[in-house]
Amino acid sequence: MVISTTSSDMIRARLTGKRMSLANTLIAAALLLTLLSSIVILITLLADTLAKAIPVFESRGMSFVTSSLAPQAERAGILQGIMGSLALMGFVVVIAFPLGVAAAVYLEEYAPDTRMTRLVNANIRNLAGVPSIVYGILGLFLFVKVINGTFGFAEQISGRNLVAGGLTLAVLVLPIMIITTAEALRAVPQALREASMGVGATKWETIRHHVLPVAMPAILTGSVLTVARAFGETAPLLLAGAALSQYFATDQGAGFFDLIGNQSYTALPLVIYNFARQPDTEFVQLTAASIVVLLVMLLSVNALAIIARDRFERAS
Amino acid sequence: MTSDEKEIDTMTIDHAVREDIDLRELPDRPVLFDVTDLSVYYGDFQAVADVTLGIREHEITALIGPSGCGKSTVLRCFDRMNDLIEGARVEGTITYHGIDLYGADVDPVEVRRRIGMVFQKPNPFPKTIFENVAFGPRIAGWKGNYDDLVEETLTKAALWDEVKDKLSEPALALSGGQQQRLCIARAIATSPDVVLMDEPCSALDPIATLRIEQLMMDLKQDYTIIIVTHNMQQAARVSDRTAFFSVDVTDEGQRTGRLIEFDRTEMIFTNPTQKDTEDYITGRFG
Amino acid sequence: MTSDEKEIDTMTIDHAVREDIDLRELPDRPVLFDVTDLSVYYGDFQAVADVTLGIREHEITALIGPSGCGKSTVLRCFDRMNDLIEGARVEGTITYHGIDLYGADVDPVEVRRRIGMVFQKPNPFPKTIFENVAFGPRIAGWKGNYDDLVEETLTKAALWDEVKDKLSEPALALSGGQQQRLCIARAIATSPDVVLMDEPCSALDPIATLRIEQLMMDLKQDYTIIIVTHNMQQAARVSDRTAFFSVDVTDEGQRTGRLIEFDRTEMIFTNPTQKDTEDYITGRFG
Amino acid sequence: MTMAPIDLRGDVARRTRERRVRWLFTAAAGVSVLISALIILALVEEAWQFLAKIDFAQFFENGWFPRRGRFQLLALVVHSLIVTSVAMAVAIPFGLGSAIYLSEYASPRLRRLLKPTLEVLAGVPSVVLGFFALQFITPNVVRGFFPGASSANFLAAGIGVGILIIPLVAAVSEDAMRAVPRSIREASYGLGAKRWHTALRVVLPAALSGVMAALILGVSRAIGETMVVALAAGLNGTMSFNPLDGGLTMTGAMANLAVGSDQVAGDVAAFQSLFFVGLVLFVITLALNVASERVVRRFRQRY
Amino acid sequence: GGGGSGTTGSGAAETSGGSGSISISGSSTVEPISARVAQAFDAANGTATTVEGPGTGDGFAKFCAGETDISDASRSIKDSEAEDCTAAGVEYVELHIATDGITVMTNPSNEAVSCLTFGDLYALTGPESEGFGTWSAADGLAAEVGGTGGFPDADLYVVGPGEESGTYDTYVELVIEALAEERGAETASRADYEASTNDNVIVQGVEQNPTSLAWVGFAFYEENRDKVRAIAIDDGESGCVDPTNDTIASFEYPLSRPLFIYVNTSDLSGQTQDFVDYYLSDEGIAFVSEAGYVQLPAAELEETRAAWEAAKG
Amino acid sequence: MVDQRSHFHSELAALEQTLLDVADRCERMVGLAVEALTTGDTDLCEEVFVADKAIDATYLDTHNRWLSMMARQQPMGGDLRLMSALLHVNVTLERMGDQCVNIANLARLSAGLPARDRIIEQIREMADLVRPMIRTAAEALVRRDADEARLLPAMDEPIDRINRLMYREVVDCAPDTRMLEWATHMMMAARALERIGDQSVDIGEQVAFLVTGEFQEFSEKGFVARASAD
Amino acid sequence: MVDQRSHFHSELAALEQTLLDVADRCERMVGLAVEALTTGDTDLCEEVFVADKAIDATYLDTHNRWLSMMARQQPMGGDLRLMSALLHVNVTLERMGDQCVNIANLARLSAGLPARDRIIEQIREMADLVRPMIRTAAEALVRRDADEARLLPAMDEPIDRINRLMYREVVDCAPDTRMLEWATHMMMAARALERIGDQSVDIGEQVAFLVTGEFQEFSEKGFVARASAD
Ligand SMILES: Nc1ncnc2c1ncn2[C@@H]1O[C@H](COP(=O)(O)OP(=O)(O)OP(=O)(O)O)[C@@H](O)[C@H]1O
Ligand SMILES: Nc1ncnc2c1ncn2[C@@H]1O[C@H](COP(=O)(O)OP(=O)(O)OP(=O)(O)O)[C@@H](O)[C@H]1O
Ligand SMILES: [Mg+2]
Ligand SMILES: [Mg+2]
Ligand SMILES: O=P([O-])([O-])[O-]
Repeated sequence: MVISTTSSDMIRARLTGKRMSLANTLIAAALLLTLLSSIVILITLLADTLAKAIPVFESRGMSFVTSSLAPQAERAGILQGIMGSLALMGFVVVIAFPLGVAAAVYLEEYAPDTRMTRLVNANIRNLAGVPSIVYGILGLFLFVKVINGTFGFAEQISGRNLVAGGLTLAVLVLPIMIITTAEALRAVPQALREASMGVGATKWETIRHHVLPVAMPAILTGSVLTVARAFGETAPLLLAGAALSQYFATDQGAGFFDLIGNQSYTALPLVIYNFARQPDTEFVQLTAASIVVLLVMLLSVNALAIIARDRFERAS
Repeated sequence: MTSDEKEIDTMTIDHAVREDIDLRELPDRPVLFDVTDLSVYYGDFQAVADVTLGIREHEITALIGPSGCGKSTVLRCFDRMNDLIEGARVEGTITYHGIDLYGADVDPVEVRRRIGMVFQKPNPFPKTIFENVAFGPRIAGWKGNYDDLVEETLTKAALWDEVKDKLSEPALALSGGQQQRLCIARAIATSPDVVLMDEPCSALDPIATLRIEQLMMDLKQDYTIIIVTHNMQQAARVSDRTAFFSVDVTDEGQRTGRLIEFDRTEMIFTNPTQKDTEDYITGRFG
Repeated sequence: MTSDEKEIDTMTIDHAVREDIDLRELPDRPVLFDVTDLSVYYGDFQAVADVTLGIREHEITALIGPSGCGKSTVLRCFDRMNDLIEGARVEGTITYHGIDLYGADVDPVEVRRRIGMVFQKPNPFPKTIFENVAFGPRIAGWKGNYDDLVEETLTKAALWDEVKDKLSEPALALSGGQQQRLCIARAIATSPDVVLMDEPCSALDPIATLRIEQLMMDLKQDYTIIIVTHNMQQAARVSDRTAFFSVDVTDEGQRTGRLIEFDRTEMIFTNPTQKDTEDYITGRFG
Repeated sequence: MTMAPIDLRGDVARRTRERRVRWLFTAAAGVSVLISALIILALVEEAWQFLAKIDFAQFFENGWFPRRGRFQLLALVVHSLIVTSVAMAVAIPFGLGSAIYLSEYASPRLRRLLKPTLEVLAGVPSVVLGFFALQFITPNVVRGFFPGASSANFLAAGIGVGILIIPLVAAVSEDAMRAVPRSIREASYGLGAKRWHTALRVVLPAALSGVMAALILGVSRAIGETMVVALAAGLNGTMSFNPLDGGLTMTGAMANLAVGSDQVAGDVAAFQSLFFVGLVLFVITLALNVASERVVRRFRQRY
Repeated sequence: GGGGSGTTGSGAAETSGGSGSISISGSSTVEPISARVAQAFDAANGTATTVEGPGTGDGFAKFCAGETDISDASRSIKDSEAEDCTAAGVEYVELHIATDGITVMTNPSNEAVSCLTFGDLYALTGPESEGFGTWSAADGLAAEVGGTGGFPDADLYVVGPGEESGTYDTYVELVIEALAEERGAETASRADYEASTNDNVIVQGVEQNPTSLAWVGFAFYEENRDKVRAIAIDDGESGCVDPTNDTIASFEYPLSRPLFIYVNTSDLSGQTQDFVDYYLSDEGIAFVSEAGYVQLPAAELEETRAAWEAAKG
Repeated sequence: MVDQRSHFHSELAALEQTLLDVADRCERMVGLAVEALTTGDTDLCEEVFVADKAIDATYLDTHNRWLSMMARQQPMGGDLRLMSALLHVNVTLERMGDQCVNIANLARLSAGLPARDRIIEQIREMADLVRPMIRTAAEALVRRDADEARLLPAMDEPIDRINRLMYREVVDCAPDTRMLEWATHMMMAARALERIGDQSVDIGEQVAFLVTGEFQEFSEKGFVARASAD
Repeated sequence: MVDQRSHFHSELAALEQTLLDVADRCERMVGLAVEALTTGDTDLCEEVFVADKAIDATYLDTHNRWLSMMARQQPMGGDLRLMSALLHVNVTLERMGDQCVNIANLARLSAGLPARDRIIEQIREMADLVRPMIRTAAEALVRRDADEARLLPAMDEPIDRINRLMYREVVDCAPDTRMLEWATHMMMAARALERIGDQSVDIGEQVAFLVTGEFQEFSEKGFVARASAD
């Protein structure tokens, strides 16, 4: 018998004398370093930007957030950018959210597993990977050229309006929204559906009473992250018509049709982009300050969504 | 109803010779499901072939057999749950109260309201205990006193005493065994006349398992129960009749489930007619 | 070796009066693990209290008991797998060949090389069959003929015939039962002297389960085996000695596992000394 | 039998409602197909006209100066590849390293702290990183090592893009690694493996398909990234292989065409080249996305 | 509606229009002027004016499509653009409102270069200069095209606005076009210069590179006088002229260019009329210098006002 | 402590109850058979035969129930010991019934033959001793009382003694061949009663095993062996 | 078809083998005991007592093994029937051993008493008839041969007949009281042999049950009942 012939001392010798593994420690340290540097980058970015922005906050407080665009650095504010961005997000939410959820529900819950469905699914995943600037082209083509051209509004309507931008961004986030939602739906255990169908619920009753409520927290946090991403998008709006402007007056009396019509709009990332190319060096600080505002808005929304998701995941 | 008079137990024909054996006879209850030449396909793959058997009212019928022999597949035919599976196709007939379950004008949703199902893993809705029980009747548009209904149902499911003070707590806070009893309560809340159970105890510990088995035996007063189980001992313990399935492997390696023997449970476990059954229950099978 | 001479089986003290009973005696093998007053905590929660038992060489020792009684917790103490769990803390002593397993200078990695582990769900690495078996020796820096090693190990695990022609196919292509045997092969490839198994059959169908049980009985020629199982029948079938654990619930609802009885398996299942054990095995426990 | 004859035909209103609901959802899913069709339509028509106008040989010579009728597509592709390579050189070690650390080394508490921070990094808009690349990375990092680098250069842009995709690579690979069941890790530890053995020889190979997919997605994202390169890589249309030079990438060229004074009414071919480059980009990223999907599907492990 | 249209009144003119909108698009160069004027005008009148600066060409495209009321331009309308306007029935008036100077500049430390002729510029930045890596490499070409040459043997680092900008167009038109046509070369700058959409990046490039050569709008130079040094330009007639307000206003500085606004007169609303009135008023025109450009001499301003009065009819 | 297998346990209790009933019937059968034997009332024999048929039927049914429960319920521990004991008890009771039939048959054979009062008295005495044994065995089972079961060997003692000494009475009958024939029948009947006593002890042994988990013969079983020890 | 429970099945086979060995020993014990009885060689009695001790030990051990296997292996179907049959066989063989002890005891009691050749012959004949029955029963078990088992009642017939008629021989001894005492001993021995025959039939019944799954008594068991049918 192997064991009884091995003396206890030999076994002790093998088991003990802990070998500190250098390789182990080194690898762990190196890996932690990579992770920390990613975070250091984020902090550097924030610090660098903040440093440049401080003069603005010192001299103007938050008033530049509440003022409108102006050609003069000392007067210029980003209110219109923020409002524009929020309005765009409104479009995104109103259009992409219901459409995305509905499409995902179809694909996850209804669609038979046919070639066609697989194709549609592949198509959506691919759309999610299409560079945003290509969506800009779509926006340019569709909302600026086709809608105007086709429907003959060219006379009254500049294509470069909020609707065009909003639709472009909505279309941009739609595939991501569908994927997020589909993932959330997939995470709902099949057992729950079977349970519901098993007591005689129809498909729609099952979805409405069980699947959607269970998936909703995940759908919502996913959507918030998606919308936040759209908030920071710049490139498609360059093509799809947000104003790169030093000044435009927002017409207080403008109605919905004015929005569709000639009302100009801009978005916060574009304001930043535009500030940065102004000759006045004070605009550089203003750019930094605007970036700080953008980051604070985005990162806090992101952080909230991420924390919410984390909570939700841990709860379930 | 003619199906009652019909001789359904084809597997017992060659038992006729030993009809004299004085086993405790089961009362001769009417046949509820009459399954004739049932075959189920998943796409091109024939999962189950030519199953013929009769499920009698107020009995517990167990389906046993090696993994992949099609127990779940057959079970899910009884409430048309297979409809939910892409590409699943059913041949042969299953009548229920004499009505062809797969008839053109039968609405599967309606079928499932009358035939409850309990699954392998306890799967309560992530709602309150109360709402779990009330859901089925609610969507069926039942008008009545829900408080009474829930109490009655939970009592039947041997759960009332344990949960009566926390009906509005989330069902997921219950233990596994309690959850499974809740699922049984949920299944019987719509007053089905059949409860199907697919390995209802395989996720439970032995104590919870015994409770569920007890419950099943209590429930057969009111319901007809069909249970799929991997656990021969369980089938032996709880069921009145047992259907033993096995797998035929063709030369091309296609594995098709077949009903080998269907008989009173004690016959299956003490003295099966088929060698395959004997080999399976004594562990000589591989 | 002193531990061999020591009386370890504290639970059998009050059996002394029936020492005359002519049960088939087990050979009196030396004690390999000597567990004394073992308590395990997860953070503040005491999962297991004051376990004292002795595991003998070349026996199969089964740990049984209701869910949550700490079977897995105790098992994982034997190869210090609990070290991997945040906040797990062990009190009392476990000696292995007389060496304190939790001694300051004991390297858990080395411990695990000598004490193999097989888990509930078959968990082969997503590599080839060959590489699964070769992994342990490889990382231990073993130099030798790997072909021979793999053949020998797989043969011991009763898998060689089934896989010899597909050693370089992915292990995940095997059936569940084959995967579990592969996991056993992997565990014994490093020539441990102990194999720990935590509910190794709970994910398998009855046929695969029986094969694994057979294998365990074959393996005890070469290894000492400790198995945790939910399945009393399984413990009854395969083990030489059985430790029955139960849960004490304090007034504050804290649930702590305790060793109730440790004895030869047939004693536990035919004639346990403790009422709790009797109640558990006869299903009178709740 | 005492039961009344039973009716299994079900409720007509209920079935009608089901049909309607289903139809609604189907229509919604149809929109995604419509979008793809429109994207292709938008790109193809003008791109086709562009192709009809120019000489094929132009793609390989003379730089990319669309307003001068010079369309060296090759330069854009080469520049895109340089930026992407730099980006991946940043993202692979940092992204993968972070992923391995998070999934294999970090304690749950640390992980709960670090992972969201990493994800927050993913929320930084590209326009911000563009300025960061231009105004911080170039002067402080690139010029620090290579004082002769152009004020707009591929290196800085690549680093910026790399930073942008670190969270993506990290998140997707970490997901893949965490999808490797705990039981497989335990198996490894159970055999006496050390942590790095387990991480690098068991978990990483097991998650390889997911990790590969993450990297391909990263490449796709890097190629498609616009604002960072538009801001930090400059406008030079002359082909250069030197990462310290600046120049137009495919996306940079498109952005530049988009913001120019002659965006709409300029040289017709120049305007149409925008669509053409868009199409090329679309096809490349499509291919990459399909590839990533294939990789995942082909090598997905069923544990 | 008509309102007071004082061309010289103090304070922004009041119009009766109340809310309404004027849309201005076009040159990004002119945008800072129009933006300031619009800002003041809106503030006084409660109107909503939009000023965008996508570029001169883009501005004309919209203008001639009737989408805008006023188009800013850093060059005169091209024939093709004029045809579009005509085709769409858009009539307009061109108003010269300010002057800009394209400033050629280098790093303050690059003392070897202080004045360049058009020939020198052609040799350093023209189409034929492609590939010149040092200043002195352009010596030969400079000699050919009548430049002074004699450049230092230092790295040549050319930075400038991208081809999409009006500033680039103007530079090519003023400095390169004539010589290029004469020599049968392409009417464009060398391709291998470092281009940027962001003029601040150009300034930054010059600042960071001791032997750089760049051109930007005068306003950018003015903002960055401490970081860069302007190079005097010699068009061959006037001798070396430094860019200053005066030399630019008088077009003495060879790289001076007029800045215009084009006003749609076929669809002239009262508001637009009032806006232009205000633009050309003393108060309005003062924004030119605030925006960093050079005001017109009085005489020329009067010419512009006259042209406007005439157009109003 | 909730019984998680109440159905099984009630089934088990029912099985036990059946056997207790059988024991009761056996006891009464002993009375009937001995009555028939000692009074020559052969009508009573018929009753015994009928009762035995019933016991045989119950025996078979119980055996099948036992098998079925074994297969279906896989008892362990005390339940298993009870099952095993019940199987023994079932056989033993059936054999008791058979012994009663033997006595009844002997009664028929003996009818009309000259009898001898002393022997009849002894037979009666044996019957009076044996019937309480059956009752005691059944009670011990019901009460799970090993001590009560352990009384049985002592109760069996006098029966054995009477049985052992009876051959002397038989020999005394020798001169009258018909009476001798009758006497040998009586000896066989005594032997049957003695067996029933032994069988009661067997049941007692099963009870002791059931309760203690240890199986021990209460005493040497060979009736002659005990005789030699006497 | 691979046996997935070979350990259990070899354990089961071993159990069966033990009982077959016991049957073998019983058969030899019958020979020894009858030899002792008919030759008066009381030394042989000792051998019988020793053999019975061994059988008793085996009986207890087998019972415990049986219980342990029942608890541990939960046999079903044929295995369960075999287990149940083996439990019966175990008891039956132990009782056979006891009967041999009885005979041996009778041999000791009878030593020195006057004997009668006819009775001795009859006893020998019975022994010669009974020993093949034990062998047949064991063989039927080994071969799972119900037909062979069904031969046993017929083999039992002549034994019963001899037993039944023996009382006449006993009566013939009446005049000589010592011989009569001897004869009654012989009658008891004959009764013991007859019981061994019956027990062999019992084993045969268990074999038939094992093979067919149906339990049927081969015939009425009461020895006197059969007598009346005669
Ligand atoms: N949705 C499905 N699509 C295709 N094949 C399926 C599907 N479900 C089951 N099968 C196949 O049909 C056969 C029968 O499956 P089924 O689940 O009914 O077996 P089972 O007897 O319930 O097995 P188990 O005991 O493992 O649950 C198997 O070969 C299985 O692989
Ligand atoms: N990682 C952990 N952290 C905290 N508590 C734990 C952990 N693992 C187990 N426990 C607790 O310790 C107790 C014993 O758990 P353990 O898994 O050992 O039980 P078990 O007997 O194996 O149960 P089961 O049969 O359900 O596997 C339980 O109360 C369990 O909730
Ligand atoms: Mg199944
Ligand atoms: Mg466990
Ligand atoms: O915007 P531009 O003045 O350069 O046309």
